[in-house]
Amino acid sequence: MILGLYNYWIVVVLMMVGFYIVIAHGNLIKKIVGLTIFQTSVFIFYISMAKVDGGTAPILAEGITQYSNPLPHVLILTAIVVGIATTALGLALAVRIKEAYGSIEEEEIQTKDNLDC
Amino acid sequence: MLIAATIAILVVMIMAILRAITGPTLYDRILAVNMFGTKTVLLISLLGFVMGRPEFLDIAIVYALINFISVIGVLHYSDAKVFKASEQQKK
Amino acid sequence: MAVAFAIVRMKDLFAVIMLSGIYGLLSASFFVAMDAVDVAFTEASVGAGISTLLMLVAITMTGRTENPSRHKPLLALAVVFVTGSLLIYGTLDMPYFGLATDPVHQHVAPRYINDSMQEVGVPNIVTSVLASYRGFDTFGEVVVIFTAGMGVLALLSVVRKPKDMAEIDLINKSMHEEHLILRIVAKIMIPFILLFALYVQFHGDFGPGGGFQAGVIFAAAIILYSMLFGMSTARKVINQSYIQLFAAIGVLLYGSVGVISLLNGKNFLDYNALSADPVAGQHLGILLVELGVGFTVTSVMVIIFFNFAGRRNDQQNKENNDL
Amino acid sequence: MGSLMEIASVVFLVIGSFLCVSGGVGILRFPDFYTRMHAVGVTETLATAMILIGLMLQNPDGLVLLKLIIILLMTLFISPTASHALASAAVHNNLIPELDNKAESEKESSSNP
Amino acid sequence: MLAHLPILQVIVPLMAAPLCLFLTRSRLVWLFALIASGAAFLISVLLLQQVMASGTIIYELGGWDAPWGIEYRIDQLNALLLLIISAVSTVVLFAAHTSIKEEIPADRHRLFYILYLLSLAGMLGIVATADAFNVFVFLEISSLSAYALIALGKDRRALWASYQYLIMGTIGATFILIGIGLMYQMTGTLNMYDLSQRLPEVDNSRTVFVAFTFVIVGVCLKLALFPLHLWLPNAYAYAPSIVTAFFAATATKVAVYLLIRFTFSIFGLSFSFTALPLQMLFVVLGLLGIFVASFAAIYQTNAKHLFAYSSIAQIGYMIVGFSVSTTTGLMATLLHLFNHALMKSALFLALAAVVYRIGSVQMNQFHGLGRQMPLTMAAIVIGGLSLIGVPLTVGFVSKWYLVLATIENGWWPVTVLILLGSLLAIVYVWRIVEAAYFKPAIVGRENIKEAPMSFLVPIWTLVIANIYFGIDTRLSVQVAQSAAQSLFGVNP
Repeated sequence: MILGLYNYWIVVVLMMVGFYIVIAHGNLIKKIVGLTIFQTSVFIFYISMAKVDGGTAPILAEGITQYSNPLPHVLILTAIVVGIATTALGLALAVRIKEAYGSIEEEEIQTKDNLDC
Repeated sequence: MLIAATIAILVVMIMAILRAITGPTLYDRILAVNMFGTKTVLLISLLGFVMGRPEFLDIAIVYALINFISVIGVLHYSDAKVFKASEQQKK
Repeated sequence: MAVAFAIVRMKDLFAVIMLSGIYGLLSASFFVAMDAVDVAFTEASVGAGISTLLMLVAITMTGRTENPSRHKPLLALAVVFVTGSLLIYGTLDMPYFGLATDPVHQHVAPRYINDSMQEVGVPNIVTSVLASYRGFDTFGEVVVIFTAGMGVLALLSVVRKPKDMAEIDLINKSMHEEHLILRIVAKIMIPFILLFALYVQFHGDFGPGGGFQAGVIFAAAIILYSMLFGMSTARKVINQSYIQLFAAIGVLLYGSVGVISLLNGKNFLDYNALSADPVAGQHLGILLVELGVGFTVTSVMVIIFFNFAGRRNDQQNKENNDL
Repeated sequence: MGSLMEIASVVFLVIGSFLCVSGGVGILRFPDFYTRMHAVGVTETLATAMILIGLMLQNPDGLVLLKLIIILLMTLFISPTASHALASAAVHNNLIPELDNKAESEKESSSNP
Repeated sequence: MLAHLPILQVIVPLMAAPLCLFLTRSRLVWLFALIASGAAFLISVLLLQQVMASGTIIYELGGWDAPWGIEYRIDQLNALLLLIISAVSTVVLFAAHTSIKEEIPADRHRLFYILYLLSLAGMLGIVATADAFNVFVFLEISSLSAYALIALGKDRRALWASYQYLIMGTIGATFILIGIGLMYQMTGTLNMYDLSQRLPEVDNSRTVFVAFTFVIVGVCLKLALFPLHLWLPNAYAYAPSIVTAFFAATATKVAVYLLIRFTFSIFGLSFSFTALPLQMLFVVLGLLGIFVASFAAIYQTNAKHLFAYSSIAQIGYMIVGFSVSTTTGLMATLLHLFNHALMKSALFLALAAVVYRIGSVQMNQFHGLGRQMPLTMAAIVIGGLSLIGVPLTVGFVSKWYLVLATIENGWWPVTVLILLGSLLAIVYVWRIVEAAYFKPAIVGRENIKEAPMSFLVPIWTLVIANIYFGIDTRLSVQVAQSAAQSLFGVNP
């Protein structure tokens, strides 16, 4: 009976991998990759929530009575857009940081900042 | 039969991932990604048939296109100096 | 999953990005398996296409390798562990995966599935929910993407001098001489891609697709062109300030559909106000709105890419001048 | 007629899957980039074509058939182009085939003693 | 048109932003943005009047009824927040044209206004909506534009601060998204009102508990509550001064609003304060925040840093008031929201004027400014007094109610600690006063002039508002009280 939830557990593990990359790694680009993974796993979570056994994609067609839930799909479409927007902005910042500091490692930037103060 | 083909493709996809992870050079990885992309196209079209809604082939087309564009993009930007330098260092 | 773990371990950013591309493709296939075709569509073009490309451009500017971190990531591990186990704990009371009796499928969703054909008249339920029932969310989404475009512009745009342009041209020429075959194939492909984008744009009512996906594909075609034929050629075809205006026009188109319904005495974004017949009004509304989305997404993606690539050219120029 | 089509479709699918798997083995087992590329490039195009043709035979009507043909044409265009671009980029950036290396080093070792 | 006010509130700045791209001259864009923001302010005044007169306004977007479509639901709390945000935005924007001339390169001016308007629209959208997912979308609009705005700062540290904010903010937003997803999974609805109806049925499940935790943690990240505040000081300190003035007065307020909305309206009081030891936790964190941030503020050498830390401390006060969870406590929080917006925008605008004149906000550069820029420095002093909570300023009113609330609840130790916290405020405000008035002017800088009118007018508008609402408390107290009562009334 616990097996009914296995899907969510995989998602949780994925999320945590992404989250770990974000908080533990010092490289700015890698942090953003981690962020993408974190967000994508949240998307997977929403989508698996929408699945109905025996249902098909929510596009009306003749002879089909069981559809999956369309609402999470809509939400995730919006969320994907938000995700790419964040990624683009984050990368732009990383590029600027590289230009300004000559590095994209968190620790090096931190030490350089301390020198400034 | 469709399902058997799907499984075969899934196996190949796993192989491609392995190559992408281990691949010693940059180009191995690009190759693996490219292969993975084409296999995804196939997988999606097969899945469409397995689930009985073959009109989803649109997605497969998009995949094929995106795959092409991203391989070109990758190649274009892998020409950059940064890469060449680090690739040389490896040898 | 293996991919995700590999990403954690890798120090080589290039490999990481390749893997994240694969991760995007994988999750997209998963979405197809989960019936979310529209989402798969978007995730494929965004996760595997655009964002991988952007990351690549970014690492060509920032360098490729990651430094090994010195401090022990114990705290991070602990935080992750606590959050993870909290989530697992939360899943214990969840309704099981895939049952049709879950509360998710009970309250709001049935109306979309059962009545949207009469109320909106579009077979693709995702489109009708996206553009009509929750049209305001989508408006927000367009604005988000517009914001991102403006943000990237604010961060990365460089003022170009004509002299630089010539130099860029030179670099581009030397870079692309050997790409003859690619260019020819691309010349064949690009019109087809554009055509397909239009198909996706207008077919969104019936199959998977819609403004956002079409916009991304359209932008991808332009990006392909600019990669193969050089930035400056692409710039000649597509004027930078016009494309910014285009992004604004997309948002305004969406908004003005709403404002028109306001003027007609209905609520904001009530498409029934657009025509005497409600279903026809909905159709027209969705068409216009999707067009607005398509405009904005295309132009913002192009803006983002051009600014990244332009910045990169600029850097290279500077290096060349230094040498 | 219908059964003939089905059999043909199955045959195509089997061949396609087999080629796919062999390509997969190739990419894993071959020693260096160029040989791997060879394995993938050759099998991939054919395998894709086979599977797509197999699918076409499954459902030979209207729009679906058209889309399958489009996909097929696109793969036929794209994958050799991509392979070509990849290989030429690799050569351009001085990636030396391992087999050559080996042959040379063997030569050297055989001529040395 | 009156019926459409709720949507116009958000749409006016939202549509004005892309329109700015069509204008070419920086001055025109500024005027246009000012008009848009002013219109939003007018609308919010009208809305507040309507709400106070006739109760909650419901507006259905797209004409679809509530759980299917998205609706706007304006009650006293929203109306108050809308008023604060649009008012501060308008006043701050007034000074923007002069201030950014010095701080932002000319080719970015237009983008600055666009992003500013987007950020404003995003915040208004968060506050006005009654749909949980719509909150997320608008949250992202406002935060994406915030990241870009902060990165426009002159110092290269602005980039780094903005990046950190981006990472923290996105984690926060994703947490909120997870929480919303879990709530949706248990109830099948996204509408806030609907959620509040349906959550009690399932509120003993572990999933709802986890959903609640995630939403709260996510909001607290945005809120910069004490242990999660690390992004805030740098982001405020290195952003362009105008941006700081705007965000210090509004961004965290929106997060406080979300916290109140989620705990009181959606999850319901009884659940929120029994599921977790939330009350205890928040009191402790709030008090810790007050003390740690106040001590940190005392040791800063940069005036913007100083006030940024003081913002964190002020958030601590709001959280304490919130966690008392009585009508008076909530009222104190709301009043403090309002008052803090007034004083912080005045303070940071004054700092913007200082930056405009001397190009720095290091404390050792302040020497002698008391005589050279008397009006600006007087504004800082009054704002500082308000921070401390001296009678006749707004700071006193909200502290008074806060103390009242804790005494009502019998939390004597908390009362004492709050008063001690105010003493710390005296110390850090004094440091500025000392630097500005009791040190001789720096050699070679004797001819610094008073800030131009475009600064003085908005600064003194805010300062006078500070004093006015400190003396005549009827209006603000009445609104806060009815908002607090309505929150308790809906969910007894």
